[in-house]
Amino acid sequence: MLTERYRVRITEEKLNPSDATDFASSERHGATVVFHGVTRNHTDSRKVILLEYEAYIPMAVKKLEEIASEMCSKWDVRVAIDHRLGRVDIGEESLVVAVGSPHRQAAFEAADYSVDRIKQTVPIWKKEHFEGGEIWIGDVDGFRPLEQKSN
Amino acid sequence: MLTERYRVRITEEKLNPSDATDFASSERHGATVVFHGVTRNHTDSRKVILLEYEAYIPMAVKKLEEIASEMCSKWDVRVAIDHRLGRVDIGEESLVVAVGSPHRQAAFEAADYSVDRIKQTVPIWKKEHFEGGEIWIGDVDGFRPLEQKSN
Amino acid sequence: MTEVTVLYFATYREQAGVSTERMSVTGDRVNLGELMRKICLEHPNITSESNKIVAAVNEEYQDHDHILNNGDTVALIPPVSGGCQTY
Amino acid sequence: MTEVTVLYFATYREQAGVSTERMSVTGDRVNLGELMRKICLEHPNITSESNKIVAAVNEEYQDHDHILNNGDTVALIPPVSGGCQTY
Repeated sequence: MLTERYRVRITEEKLNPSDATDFASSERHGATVVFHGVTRNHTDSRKVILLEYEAYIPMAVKKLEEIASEMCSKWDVRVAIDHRLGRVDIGEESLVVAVGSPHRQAAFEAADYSVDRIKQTVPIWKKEHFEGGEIWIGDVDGFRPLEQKSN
Repeated sequence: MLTERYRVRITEEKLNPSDATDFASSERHGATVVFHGVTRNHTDSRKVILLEYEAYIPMAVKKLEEIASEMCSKWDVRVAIDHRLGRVDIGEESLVVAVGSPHRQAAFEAADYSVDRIKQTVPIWKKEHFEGGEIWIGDVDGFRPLEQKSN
Repeated sequence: MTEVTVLYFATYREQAGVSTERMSVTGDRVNLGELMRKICLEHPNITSESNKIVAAVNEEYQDHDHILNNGDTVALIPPVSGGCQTY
Repeated sequence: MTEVTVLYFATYREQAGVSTERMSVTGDRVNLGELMRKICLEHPNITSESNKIVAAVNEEYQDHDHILNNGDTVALIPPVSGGCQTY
């Protein structure tokens, strides 16, 4: 049963938020919160052209599953997490997290939490292509790989 | 310009979350948070058959616009709020709030806030049809009509 | 003499058995509270005490000491419950 | 003699100029830290200090005192940045 309460996907295809929303929903639920992480046209004052995502795929899937499983044990939720790889243009989604729950507060909390956790442990990287260059973005402070080793 | 940052709709049609999401998005945005309020098959131990929504439509539109405008003044967001009226079956949406922002925390906070505010001031009511009866649901404690009169 | 349109919604609509009606109150500076008392007398099935009823005048919530004008639209507003089932 | 497969991603892949390679370290109980030192010697374009590199062994993050086994897959993991642009 536990494994049916979440699903994670890593794909080069455009993400489909309504598919994730459908997975997260249930007749028991009164609320679904869907987070869309989208390529933005700027970072501080840099003009962004596109983002390019790369992953250590099998480990990224494993870490996303750990996060989804953790969400399901902390809250009464169903969870779908989809992450896109490759080139993601301005306005397109790189991440969709759909969280359904009987109660809206659980859905909000779990969705917010998932985005934090993804930035802490999941081996996915992005290269920002901006006007005048490109750079790998890494959040040295946010990266907390060993915090959850015991899972 | 301000009026283009939000839109509200009250309708008897099925809600279309991706349309609301599109309205809330912008090339400047890195995040969109979409809240779906859905008819659930139970309230405590009552088995719910369907919900039926009624509104004082012109005043409800005005109050929703006040809430959306308030969100836009508190956070750097774009907002779409859609509320459905009439019969809403189990699993169908009665409310969709889409909030786009350059920053995800603003999007989460504003979305969460909007649902609280809708329950405080917007003249929309639901009748719950459950096995064995029907009842108008009203949140006497949450209802705060005069709090925001000065707007 | 102050004449207003009264709107009833949800519980109040079912209890009053009417969704809209014209109503007149004698007097020059009639306030919202007086109108509510009259409504409760005319619609004894309304179970709320008149001084507890929340009302809007011309689509804006008002206190019971708000003075009514001829032609105002007054709506009786039960506790609201839009949004979603869950808190 | 411990032989492992090494995977490079993102910055490390570009700095090393290779995405995967086999690597052997002499000795019986070789730990992850020793492998990182060897990698940094062989790939001087890697700008991180070897003791600061985060690595995973068989898809699980490990400390540098973790002992390697023959056939392990070791991945050098730059600070991650999945999800979205915004914090």
